[in-house]
Amino acid sequence: MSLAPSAAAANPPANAVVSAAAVDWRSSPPAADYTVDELMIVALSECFVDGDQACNGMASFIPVTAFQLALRTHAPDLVWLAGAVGLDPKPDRVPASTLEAPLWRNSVMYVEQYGDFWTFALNGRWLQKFCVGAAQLDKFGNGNNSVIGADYHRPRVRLPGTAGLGDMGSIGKQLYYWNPNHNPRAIVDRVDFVSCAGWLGGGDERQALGLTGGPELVITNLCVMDFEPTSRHMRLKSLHPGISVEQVQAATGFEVLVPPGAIALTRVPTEHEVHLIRHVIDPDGMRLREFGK
Amino acid sequence: MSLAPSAAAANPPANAVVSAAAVDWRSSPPAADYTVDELMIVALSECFVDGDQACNGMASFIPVTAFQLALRTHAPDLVWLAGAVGLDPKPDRVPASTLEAPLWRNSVMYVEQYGDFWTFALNGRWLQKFCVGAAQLDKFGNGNNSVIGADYHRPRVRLPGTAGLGDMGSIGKQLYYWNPNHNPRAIVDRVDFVSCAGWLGGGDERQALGLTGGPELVITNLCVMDFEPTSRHMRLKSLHPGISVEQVQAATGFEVLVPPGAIALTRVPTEHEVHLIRHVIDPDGMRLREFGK
Amino acid sequence: MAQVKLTSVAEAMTMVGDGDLVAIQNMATQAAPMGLVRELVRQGRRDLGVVCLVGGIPIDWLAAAGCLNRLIGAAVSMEQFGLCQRYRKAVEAQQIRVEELSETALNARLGAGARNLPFLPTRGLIGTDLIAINDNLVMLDDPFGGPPVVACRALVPDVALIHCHRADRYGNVQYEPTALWPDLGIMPKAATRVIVSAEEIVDTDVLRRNPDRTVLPGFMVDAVVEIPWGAHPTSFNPKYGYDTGLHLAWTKAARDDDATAAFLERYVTGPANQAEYLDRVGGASRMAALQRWEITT
Amino acid sequence: MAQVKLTSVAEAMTMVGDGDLVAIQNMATQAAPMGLVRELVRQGRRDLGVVCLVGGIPIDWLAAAGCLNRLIGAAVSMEQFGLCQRYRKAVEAQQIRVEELSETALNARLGAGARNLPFLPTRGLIGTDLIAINDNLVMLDDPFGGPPVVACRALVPDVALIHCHRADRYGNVQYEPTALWPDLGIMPKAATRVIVSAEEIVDTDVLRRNPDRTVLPGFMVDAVVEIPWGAHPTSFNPKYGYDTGLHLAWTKAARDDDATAAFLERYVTGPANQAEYLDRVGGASRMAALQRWEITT
Repeated sequence: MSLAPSAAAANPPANAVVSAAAVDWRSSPPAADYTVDELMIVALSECFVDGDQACNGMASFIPVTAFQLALRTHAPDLVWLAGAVGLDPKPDRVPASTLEAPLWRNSVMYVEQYGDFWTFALNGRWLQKFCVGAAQLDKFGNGNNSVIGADYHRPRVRLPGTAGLGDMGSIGKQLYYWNPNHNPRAIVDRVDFVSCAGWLGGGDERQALGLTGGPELVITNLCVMDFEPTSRHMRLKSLHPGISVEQVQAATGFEVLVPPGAIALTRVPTEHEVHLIRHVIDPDGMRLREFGK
Repeated sequence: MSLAPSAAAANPPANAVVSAAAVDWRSSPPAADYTVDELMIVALSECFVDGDQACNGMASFIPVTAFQLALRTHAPDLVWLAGAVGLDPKPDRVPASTLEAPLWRNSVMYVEQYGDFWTFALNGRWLQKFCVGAAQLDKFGNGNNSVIGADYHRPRVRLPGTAGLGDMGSIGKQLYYWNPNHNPRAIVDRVDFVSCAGWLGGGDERQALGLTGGPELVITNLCVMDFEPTSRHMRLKSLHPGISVEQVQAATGFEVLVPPGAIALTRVPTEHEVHLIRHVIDPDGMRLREFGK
Repeated sequence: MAQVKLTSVAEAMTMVGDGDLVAIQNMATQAAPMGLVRELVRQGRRDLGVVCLVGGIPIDWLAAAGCLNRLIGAAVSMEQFGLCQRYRKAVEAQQIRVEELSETALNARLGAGARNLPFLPTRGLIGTDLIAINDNLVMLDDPFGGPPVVACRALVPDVALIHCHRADRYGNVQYEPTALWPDLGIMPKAATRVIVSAEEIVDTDVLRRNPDRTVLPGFMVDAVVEIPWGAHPTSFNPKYGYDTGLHLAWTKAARDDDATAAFLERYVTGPANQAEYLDRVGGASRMAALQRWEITT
Repeated sequence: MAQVKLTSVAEAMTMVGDGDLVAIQNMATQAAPMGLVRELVRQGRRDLGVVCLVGGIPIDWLAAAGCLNRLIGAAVSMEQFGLCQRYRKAVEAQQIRVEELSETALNARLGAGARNLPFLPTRGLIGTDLIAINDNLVMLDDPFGGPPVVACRALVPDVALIHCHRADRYGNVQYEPTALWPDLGIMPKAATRVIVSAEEIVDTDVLRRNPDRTVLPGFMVDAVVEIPWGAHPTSFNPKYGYDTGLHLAWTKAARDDDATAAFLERYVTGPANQAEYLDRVGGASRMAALQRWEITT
């Protein structure tokens, strides 16, 4: 038995791997052959920074690839809770499911869901950003995964259900919507049913209910949109290279706000980012499943 | 890999040990040299039967010895949650603490307290009997472990605090009080402060608050008492051999109800029970600590 | 230490009656008590309600077999294998009524049921349309003057169906280290009866080696049965992965009424026992592949 | 993966300010973060509040050193070593104000604090005198028409002090299989800051071997320090038992003001670090005896 300090306490090591990755990321030139999945992943990745905790749910290839990209580039201290279960996992590669055990291989902690995960999520200090995939999303950032049709009890289409979105929209999270198939049936004037609270009816309606947080960005295969701070109406933030304002409008079920002046272009992935996505993080191309491939 | 049933599933064995113990227990004659600690343990043991779940808290040598005696005699299927932590433990002997790990050695389950133990206790189907040690106990079976004195905020004596009793008294449990030092300062007319709800002011007052369960028995070094069903006033049930009604009255801070006719005698431990207590369950005599020894 | 709860699957499932509200462990493609669910279908239960966190293929099979008339849950999805089409059609035909809850609201309803509290609060769901359509949720002011909460009424399922890695004959239930979802963490504690299938029945002394892995005490459990590979075709980490092939075969069959009936006959009602079922889904060699988490179509 | 939280005990305890409400892990003679508590006394903190489930010797030392003016908890007791006499005298002299809660009420207050809910309900305490004297408890009708509950107001301690078996430098905290009390299960999650002492700081890869034993994620933890035998003289199962001799020496000293001062000087404020403290309480040979759970007076 020893009364002396352990080696791990005495010798905090430099984190050499992280430093090397950071250098590569900063100096790498824009990629010539990136694809839109990679562009969306890079855009989402930029939203997650050191000090954040990120988690993901089902069928979330773009978020889990984005988190791993952030960890390998600008946000080495990002905390990732894979599948809302595995803390800081080391998966071999993005697997065929983002809610099965291969994603959270080699975790530091298995977070029990009922008591622990939801305590962390409700607390308000952790997991303050959440990525949302919704079947319907409206101009005020409300999400719908419940029903299509006017009557909840007589749905035209039964969607999967709100799962954790019905919580995440109401408990102060910054919401990041992603949609790889920007079309007027998915991005609509008003959702048929609010199963994830966004800016509700716009303006200060969300705030009046005592809710903090709210929708921040919408990242699609055409553009990035945010919400105008007063009206809380969806607004074009940047166009993906090669996409026009008209294409965005035609693919949207309402008139998107367009800020005056030149519209920014979404940043193109660097060669290093493309390399990481294609060859290190998701060599099997699971992210393409979100595009129906 | 096998697709066949496991041996444990295919061959449920007879429980030979339990059967042997049951035979000894039934045929053993009354012991000539029992002591009052053993008498109290046997009396408490009889309250716990097959199908019950029992748990214990701090400084509970008489309950933990009683549970183990029941398990080895009339109640082989009793479930014991040692220290409200360890399910069906196999301690070597009663240790110096009834809330430290030696008591729950070799358990089947470690029950997590916050979520699991209190869920089991609150549910209403399990752990329906609870042994209470209280600094003060009154004629309606209310317990006090909080303060002595008229003003909670200016106590004459600060007692340890209610701990789990403030719950167990209110959530439908049958309460079994034990006290190895029956005296008029401990068994009083009215407790200074109700930190464990008994029959409250007597009569149907407890029921009127929507509470089920309530105090069942009081087992002391002089006698066993129950509560008269209408008034809920404490009542003599049996005298320990050699103790008179007058001795009980003199040791009690109010007039104990005495049923008409001959008073029953508390059953004397058998030789087998004394053997189990002295030589198998508690060979170090930890139970005597409750008597200041 | 306790009563013997070990029995056969056929006997165990007679504890479920027509009309019962049945809580089913299952997270999309994970950890469903499929052996128990198939027996429910074989025994022809009707008018069942289901409680699930995120229900997958067991919900779709029960819907396809006409066993269900209501569901309380947070979602129904087979993740990569898409929506549960037979369930969806039955809901759209108003044959199944859905009480859709967020995860914290479902947890609160079950937590209140487990703890004999009339309700538990959440701050989820505020602002959504899910409160107004549900009599089991109501806004409640904070008695201390803080923000209001959503009170979620206690939910007590009639029975919970659980699958585990090992159990003893007294119903003590052990789980290997892996994800622990609320459908194991709280659902069985809320239910009036609990039926458990185990990959393996072991002697109690085996459980004593890892008391921290025991997740349900025997006194909560009414029946325990041994069903090796009992979660197939869902995954049961760390022992085995989900069966991609059988999920795909089902999603294909589910498009068509006749193919659905044939599938149910072949895989659900036809096999007389678990051994026959395992033969029909590929036997020991396929189980070995799933044990290696191979994605086999 | 996260920020480095490893620091010295002296630096860590500067995160606790005079007047703070400090949640302290401790169940009678078990599992108290004694190395952190002694540093609080050495640094001369004043007007502290304590939150504890069942506080033992750390409460008595803090009371004896004049650090406390309030306590929120279910009980204060050293079990076989009796009541905490210095704490008791301070309460009777009205120097420490006590908010006494049942275990479910304390759990509800902390649970609400952890989950950012204004309150959580319990059905404990009904009928006792503990409700009327406490502004943080109020009877509340069930909005669904069932029985009333006791609403327990959210409690957010300023800081929680925790001891664990091992941690990494990022503050990921692991616990060996043993009793898991609410002061670890919920208390640190409710607190604004969390300071952890660990028997041993290990590489993160050591934690990955048993992810099911990690009880607090690093992102919840503000500082982690290595203090071997850091729970002494309380027990820290399975590594070591409580120190009967030091508990008895304390209960004897606590009867007398001078003896109390001498005891605090010798064991609490005097030793400059954990190594000196361990020397004074018997060094390696005594720790070896405690490791065997020997009862050594």
